[in-house]
Amino acid sequence: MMEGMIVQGFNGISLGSILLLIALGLAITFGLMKVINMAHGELIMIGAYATYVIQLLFKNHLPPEYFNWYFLLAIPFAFIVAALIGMLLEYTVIRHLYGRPLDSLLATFGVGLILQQTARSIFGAPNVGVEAPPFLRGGVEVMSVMLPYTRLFIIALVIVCFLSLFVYLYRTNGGRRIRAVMQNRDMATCLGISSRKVDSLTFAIGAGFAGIAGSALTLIGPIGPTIGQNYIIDAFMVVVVGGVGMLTGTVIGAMGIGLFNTVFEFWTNASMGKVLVFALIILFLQWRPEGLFSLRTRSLD
Amino acid sequence: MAFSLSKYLFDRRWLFVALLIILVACPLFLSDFRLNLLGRFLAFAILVIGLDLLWGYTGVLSLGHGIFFGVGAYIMAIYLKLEATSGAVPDFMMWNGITELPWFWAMFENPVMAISFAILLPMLLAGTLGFFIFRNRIKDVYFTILTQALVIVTVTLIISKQEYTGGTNGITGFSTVFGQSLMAPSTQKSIYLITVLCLGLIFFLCYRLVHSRFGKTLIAIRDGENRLRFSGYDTSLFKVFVFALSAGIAGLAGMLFVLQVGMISPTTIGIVPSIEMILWVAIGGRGTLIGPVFGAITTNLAKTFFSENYPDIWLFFLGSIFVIVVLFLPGGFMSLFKKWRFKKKGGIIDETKSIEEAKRPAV
Amino acid sequence: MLQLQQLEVAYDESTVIRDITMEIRPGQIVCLMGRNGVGKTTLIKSIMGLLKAKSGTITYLKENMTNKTPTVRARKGISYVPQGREIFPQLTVFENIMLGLEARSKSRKEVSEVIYEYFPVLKEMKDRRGGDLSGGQQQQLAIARALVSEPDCLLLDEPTEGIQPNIVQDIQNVIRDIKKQNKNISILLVEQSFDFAKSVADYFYIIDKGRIVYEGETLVEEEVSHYLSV
Amino acid sequence: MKRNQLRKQNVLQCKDVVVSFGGFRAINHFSFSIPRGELHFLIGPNGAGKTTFLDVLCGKTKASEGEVIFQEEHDLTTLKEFEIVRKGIGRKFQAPSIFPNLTVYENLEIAMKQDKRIWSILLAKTTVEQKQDIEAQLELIGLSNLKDVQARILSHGQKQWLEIGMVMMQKPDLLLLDEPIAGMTEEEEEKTGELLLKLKQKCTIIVVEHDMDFVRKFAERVTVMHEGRLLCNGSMAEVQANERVMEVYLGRKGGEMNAATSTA
Amino acid sequence: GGSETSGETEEGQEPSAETTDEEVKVGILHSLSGTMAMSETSVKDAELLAIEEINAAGGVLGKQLVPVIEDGASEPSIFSERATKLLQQDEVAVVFGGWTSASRKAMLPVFEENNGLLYYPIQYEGMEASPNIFYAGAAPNQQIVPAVEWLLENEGTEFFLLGSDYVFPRLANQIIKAQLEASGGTTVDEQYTPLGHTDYSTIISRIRESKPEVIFNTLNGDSNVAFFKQLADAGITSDDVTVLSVSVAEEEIRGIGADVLEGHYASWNYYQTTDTEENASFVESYQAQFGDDRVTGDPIEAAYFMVHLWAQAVEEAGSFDVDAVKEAAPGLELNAPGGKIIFDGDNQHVWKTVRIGEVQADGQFKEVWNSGEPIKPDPFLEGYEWASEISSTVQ
Ligand SMILES: Nc1ncnc2c1ncn2[C@@H]1O[C@H](COP(=O)(O)OP(=O)(O)OP(=O)(O)O)[C@@H](O)[C@H]1O
Ligand SMILES: Nc1ncnc2c1ncn2[C@@H]1O[C@H](COP(=O)(O)OP(=O)(O)OP(=O)(O)O)[C@@H](O)[C@H]1O
Ligand SMILES: [Mg+2]
Ligand SMILES: [Mg+2]
Repeated sequence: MMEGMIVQGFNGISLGSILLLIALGLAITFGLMKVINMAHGELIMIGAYATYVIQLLFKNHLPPEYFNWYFLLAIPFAFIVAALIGMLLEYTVIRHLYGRPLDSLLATFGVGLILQQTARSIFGAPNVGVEAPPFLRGGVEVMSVMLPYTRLFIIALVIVCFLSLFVYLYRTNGGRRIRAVMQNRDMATCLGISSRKVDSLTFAIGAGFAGIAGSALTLIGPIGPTIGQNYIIDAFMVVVVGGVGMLTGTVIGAMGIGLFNTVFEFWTNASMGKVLVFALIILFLQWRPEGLFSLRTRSLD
Repeated sequence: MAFSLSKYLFDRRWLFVALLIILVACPLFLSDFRLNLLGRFLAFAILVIGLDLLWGYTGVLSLGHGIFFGVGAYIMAIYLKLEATSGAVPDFMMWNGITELPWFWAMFENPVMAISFAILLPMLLAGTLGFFIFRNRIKDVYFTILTQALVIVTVTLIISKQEYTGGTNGITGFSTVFGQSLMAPSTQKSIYLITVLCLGLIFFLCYRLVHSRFGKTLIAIRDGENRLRFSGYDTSLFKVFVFALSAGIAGLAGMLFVLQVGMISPTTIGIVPSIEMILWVAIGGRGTLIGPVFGAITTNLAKTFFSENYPDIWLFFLGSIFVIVVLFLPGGFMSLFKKWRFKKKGGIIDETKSIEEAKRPAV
Repeated sequence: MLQLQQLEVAYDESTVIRDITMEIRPGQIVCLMGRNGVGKTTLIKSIMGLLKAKSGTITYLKENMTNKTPTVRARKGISYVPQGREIFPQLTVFENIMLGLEARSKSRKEVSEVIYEYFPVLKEMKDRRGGDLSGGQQQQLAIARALVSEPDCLLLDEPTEGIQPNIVQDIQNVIRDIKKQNKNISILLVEQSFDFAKSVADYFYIIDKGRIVYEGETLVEEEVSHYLSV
Repeated sequence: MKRNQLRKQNVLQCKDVVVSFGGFRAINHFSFSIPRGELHFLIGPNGAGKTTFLDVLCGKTKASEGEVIFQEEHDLTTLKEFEIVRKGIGRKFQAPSIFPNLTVYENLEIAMKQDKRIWSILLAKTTVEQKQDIEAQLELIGLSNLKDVQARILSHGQKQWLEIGMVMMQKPDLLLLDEPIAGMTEEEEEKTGELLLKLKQKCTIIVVEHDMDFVRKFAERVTVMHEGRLLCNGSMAEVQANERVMEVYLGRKGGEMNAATSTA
Repeated sequence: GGSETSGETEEGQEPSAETTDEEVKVGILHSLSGTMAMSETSVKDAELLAIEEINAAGGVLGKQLVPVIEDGASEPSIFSERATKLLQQDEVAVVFGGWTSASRKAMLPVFEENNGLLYYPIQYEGMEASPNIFYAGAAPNQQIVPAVEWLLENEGTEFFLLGSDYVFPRLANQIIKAQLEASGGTTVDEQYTPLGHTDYSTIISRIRESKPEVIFNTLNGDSNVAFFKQLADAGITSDDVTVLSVSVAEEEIRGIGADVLEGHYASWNYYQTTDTEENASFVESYQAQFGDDRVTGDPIEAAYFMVHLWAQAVEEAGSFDVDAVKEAAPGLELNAPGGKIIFDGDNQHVWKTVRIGEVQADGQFKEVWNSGEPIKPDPFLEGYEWASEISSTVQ
C-alpha cells in the first residue's frame, strides 16, 4: 500500500515534470507572447533530432569511452539549434503576426507541416533510435521502489530549467523588458526598448526550451517526424490550466495533470485515465475560468 | 483585422450567387469521382459557415467542432450501417460479444429519427455545454482549449468503446440509402445537389442573421463583451445560441459528409481536422460569410491537387500556402476583394471627408 | 531643439495632420491646443515615431528623425506621456517606473527619490499591479515613468486628465522644477485648460483641421476661443 | 413606471458598503443615498474609491459587505450586470469604452433602450422613431457626420462623446458618469454641463469629476470620498470650506485659485 | 465510371491503362504523411523495387508497369477517396496498399463496388475475406496462435496482454485468451493504452505487481518505443520477463534501440536474417536501391513478394482483367524471400512459414523456431475449436 502510493506519487511527479518540460517553451511563446504556436511540437522534434545527430557523431567519430558524455553536449546543442530555428521563424513569420494570435495559429500550423516534411526528407520517415547514455541506465531502489535514473534526471533538468527561466523573467531587467514588450509593444518602444530585439530573443528562448524538452524526451520516447503531435496538446493544456502567462501556474498545472493522470490511470486504465483527466480539466475551468492564476486586472475585458 | 461587415458583404452577394450557379452546373462537366470529391468539400463549406458565425462574428474560437460534425456523421453512419445489415448486429459488435443492438443504435434505424437527431443532438450538446461554459465566463483561449479537451475525450471514448462505435475502424461498409445503391453515380449526383441546396439555405439563413441587429450584437460581443453587458445584454445567452446553431450546422455537414464518403472514423473528427476547419475559415477570411466557403473549397482543392501530384512533398506546398496567406493576405482571400474595392472606391467610406466635416461645430 | 517641417500624417486613407511646421527651442515649454479630434495626439504620436509621417521632416538636435523608430528617439532623450495612460497593467508600479530608465543607456539605474516626492501615492503602492490602480493613479504613474529617464524633450498629452486638483497643482510645480534643474529641456504639452496652459507654457500653438491656426507667446482667450469652441 | 409615487423617495440607498481587494479596502463602510432627479457630484482624491463605488452600483465589482438598494426595491448586490442595466442604471466608464468595429450609428443602435432579450433582438427591426431617436442623439453629441465610420478611428474626445451618447440612449433612471469631460475643451464642458441639466429632468445623475470649475458650476450636492470613506457632503460651498477636503483634495492654498487651474 | 473527361484534365501526365499497349498502370496507396508514414514508406519502397525488377525482366504480358503513387495521409477516409481515384480516374490494373485495418476497412467497399483488386501486405486480426482483397500478411493463425503455443512451451504460462487500444490488439487478445484457456495458460492482466501513448510508468508498475512470465505485446508504432525504453529504465530485462511482440520488425527495432530490446522475441513470417537465396538477393537489391543503412522486415517482404505474386497471376491469366486474375490466382506458388508461399483460393490469403525470432545486439533477429512448412491461412480460425466462439460470431 505505502509502497504503492510512493510509486504513484513518483510516477505522477515524473510525468508532471515531463509535461512541464514540454510546456515551458510554450509558456513563453504562448503564455507571454500570445503566439498560438502550433509548431511548438515540431520545435521539440528538432531538439530530439539534434540529440540524435550528436549521438551519431559520438558513435562514428569518437572513441567509445566518450560516448557517455554525448548527452551532456546534446542538451545545450538542442537548445541552440532549436533557438536558432525559432529565431529564424520569428524573423520570417511570427513578427508579422503580433497582436493577431489567431493568425499565428494558422501560420505556425503551416510551419509545423513544413518542419515535419523537412525532417522526413532529411532523416527519413521511420523513427530513429537514440541510446540512453550508460550513466542513465538503471535506477536507485528507494524502500523497494525502483526510481529510474532517466526519470530522476528529467526531474532535475526541469527544476534547473524552470528556476533559471523564472529568475530571468522576474528578477532581471531583461525579463522585465520582455514582459513589458509583450504587454504593450508600442509603449515599450516609446520607453527606448528595442521590441525587435526583445521579441526575437524571447521567441528564441521559448524555442530553445522546446529543444531541451525534445532532447530529454529521447530518453523515454520515440524520435520521428510526427512526435511533435504527441506533445503539443498536453503542452497547451498545461499552460492554460496553470493560467496563461503565469510561470508558477504552469508548474502546478503540470504537476496536477501529471498526478491525476497517473492516479486515474491506475484506478481505471490508460484510455479512461486520459478521458477522466481531460474531463477534470473541463470541470476545473468551470471553477476557475481563467486558469489557476488569473492575470485579470480591473480594466474592462 | 476588422470588418465593416454591414457594407461590403452586401455587394458580395452576387459572388455567392455566381458560386451557386457554377456548383449546380458542375455535374455536367465533372467526372463522378471529382463531383463526389467536390461534394465533400461543400459539406465542409457548410460547416465553416457556422464556424465563422461563431468565430468570425462572435469571436469565440472553437477547436471542437469536429465533435459536432462527428455526431452528425456517426448518427447518419449508424443509420446507413443498419440499412446495410438490415437491422442485424454489425460484425464488429459480434467480435466484441455484443449480440443485440444497443438502444442508441436501434433508435436510428428510422431515417426521420436519424436525420433530425444528426442536427438536434449536436445543438443540444453545444447548448448545454455552452450554457455552463459561458455562464461561468470561460473565454478566449480557455474556451478554445476546453473544446479541444472535449475532442480528446470524445475521440478517446469512441476508440476505446469500440464494441459500440467500431473503434479506429469506424463505421464502414454501407450499401444503400433509401433503397438506392449509395455509391451509384445517380445517387451521388442527387446527394451532391442536396448538399448544394443545403449550402445555399444555410448561407442565406446566416446572411440574414448577421445583417440583422442580432449580427451587430454578435460583433459587439466580439469587441467588448463586458461593455455589452453594461448595455443590458445577457451576452452569455447570445453565445450559447450561436454555439448551438453552429453545432447544428456542423451536424448537418457531418451527415452530408458521410453520405458522400461512405464511412466515418475517429481520425476524421479528431484534433487535427478540428484545427483544419479553423484554417479554412481563416484562409477564406473570417468575419465574412462568403470567405470561409471559398476557403473551405479552395484549401481542400489545393490539398487534393498537391497530394495527388506530389505525394511525397505535398506538405511543403500546403504549409507554405498557410504561411503565405497569413503573411500577405491578413483577412484571407476576402481581403483581396476588399483591397480591390478600396482601389475602386477609395475606402469603406470617404473617411477623409467625413472627418473633415466632423470639425464643423455640432449642435 | 525639435523642429517639424511641413509635417503631414495620415491614417491609411485619411489625412489628419496637414503641413504643420513648428519649433521647440531648448528650455521652452510649448503648449498645443485644439478641439477634439483635430490631431493633437496624432501629432505627438508622429513626433514620438508611433505614426509614420506621410511627408515632411522631424528634426531633433540637428538630426533628422523622420524615419527613426520610437526606440531610437526615446534613447535620444525624448520621452512621452500618452493620452490614456498606457501603463503596463500586469507589471507592478515599481516595475513600471523602472522601465522608465530603459531609455537612459549607461548612467546609474535606480529611481531618484524625487519622483516619489512628486507622487507619494506611487511609493505606497509600489507593489500593486499597474492595472489595479485608479485612473488618476495610473496617470501619475505614467508621468513618473516619463520623468525618471530625465529626458531632454518631454511630450505630454493631456497629462492632468483625471488627476485630483491639488496634484494638478503640484504637477505645475514639477514642470517648473524640471525646467529649473535642466535649463534646456524642452516640453511639448497638449492641454485643454487655459489656466493650466497659461501657468506653465511660454509659447502656444493652436491647431485646427490639422493645420496651425494660431501661434504666439501669449494666449488671449477672446482671440482664440473660436478655434476651440464647439 | 410608477414614478409619481416614488417622486420624493431615494432612487439609491447604500449602507456600509465595503469592497476589499485582498486585504486592501478600496471602499470602507461607505453609506450614500440620493433622491430622485438630483444632479449629484462625487469627488475625492485619486484612489478614493469613486470608480470602485460606481463599479459596485452597476455590478462590475461585488461588495463584500453592505447593501445597495435601487428604487427602494431592488438589491443591486444580488443582480447580474445586465439585469441592473434593465432595471434602469446607465454607466459611462472612466476610460472611453465603445465597440470599435461597429459604426458610430450601430454603437448607438445597440445601446438604445429596447427589449434586449435574445429573441426580440433576433427579430428586431429598426422603427422610424428609433431611427429618429438615434439621428437626434448623433446631432446632440456632434458625430452625425461620422455616423458611418467605425468607432475605432474616433479621437479620445470623440469617443467620450460617443459613450455619453450611448448611455443616454439607454434612457436610464439613474445615470453614472465617470469623468465625462475628461479630454474635452472648456466649451465642450459647457455643452456637457447644459446637457446634464437637461437630462436631470428625466433621471437622476451621479457624476465623478475632478474639474472643480465644472463641479462648481453645475453641482447641487457634492459628496467627497477619501480612502474609501465618506469625508463630507453638502453644497459645493460647504465642501470647499472644509479643512480636510482642502488638505487631501483641493490643495492647501485654498480651493479658489488652484481649483480653477485643475481640469480633466 | 465516366472518368475519361477529367482523366486527361487531372492526370494528364500518365496515359490511362487502355490507351497504350506497352504500359499498364498499377496503384500504390500508403500513408506517406501523418503518423503512419514512419511504417508505410518502406513498404512503398519495397513495392517500387518489385515493380522495377518486373519491368527490368520485360514487364507483365510484355507491358511495363507504371506505378501511380498516392498518399493515404494516415486517414481512412483519404484512403477510400484515393482508392476510388486510382480505380475510376487512373483505371489501374491493381492496387498495392494499406497498413492499418482502418485503412483496409475503408478501402474494402470501394474495391468491391468498382470490382478492383487490392493487395494488402500486413499481418492483421483476420475475420475478413473480401473477394476483392488479396491478403499477403499473416492471418492470426500464422502469427499469433503459433507464437502463443511456442511461449507456453518455452517461456511460461502466465501472460500479461498489452496492446494499443484499437481493433487488432483487442481481437488478437481475445484469441489469445481463448487459446490460453484451452491450453492451460493464464492471463494475469490485460491492458490497453491509447494510440500514441508515451508514458508507461503506470503500466510498468502493473507489470511489477502481476509478475507475469510473458508479456504479449500488441502495441502499435510509437508506443513500442516508449514502452521498451521505459521498461529497460525500470530495470526489467528479458531475463526477468519475456516480451513477445507482433508489430516490432527490424525497422521498429532501430527506432527503439537494440540495446533495450536485446533478448526479447517477435513472431513473423520473415526476418532479414532468414536464410534463403531469394532473401539474400532481395536484401542486397533493397539496400543497393535505398541505402545500406536500410533494413528489411516482414511487412516489407510481404509487400515485395505480393507484387510478384500479382504479376505471376496476371501472366497465368494472360490478362489484366480483375476477374481473370482472381480466376488464375488460387494455388499459385512462389519462392518468396521468407520461403515458399502458396496463394489460397478459399480466402485470398497466403500460406506462410511462421518464425519466432530473438532480437540480437545488432538489431537483427535470430530465428529460434519455425513451423517447417507453410501453414494454411485460417482468417476465421475455423480450424480451432477453442476459437469456435469467436469465429462463429462472424458467420
Ligand atoms: N486609427 C485611426 N484611423 C483613422 N483615423 C483616426 C485614427 N485615430 C484617430 N483618427 C482620427 O484622427 C483625428 C485626430 O485624432 P486625434 O486623436 O489626434 O485627435 P485629438 O486632437 O487628440 O483629439 P482629443 O483632444 O479628443 O484627444 C480624429 O478625427 C480621429 O477621428
Ligand atoms: N483590482 C484591484 N486590486 C487592488 N487594488 C485595487 C483594485 N481596484 C482598485 N484598487 C484600488 O482601490 C482604490 C480605489 O480605486 P478607484 O478607481 O475607485 O479610485 P477613484 O476614486 O476612481 O480614483 P480616480 O479619481 O483616480 O479615478 C485605488 O487605490 C486602487 O489602487
Ligand atoms: Mg488626443
Ligand atoms: Mg476613477
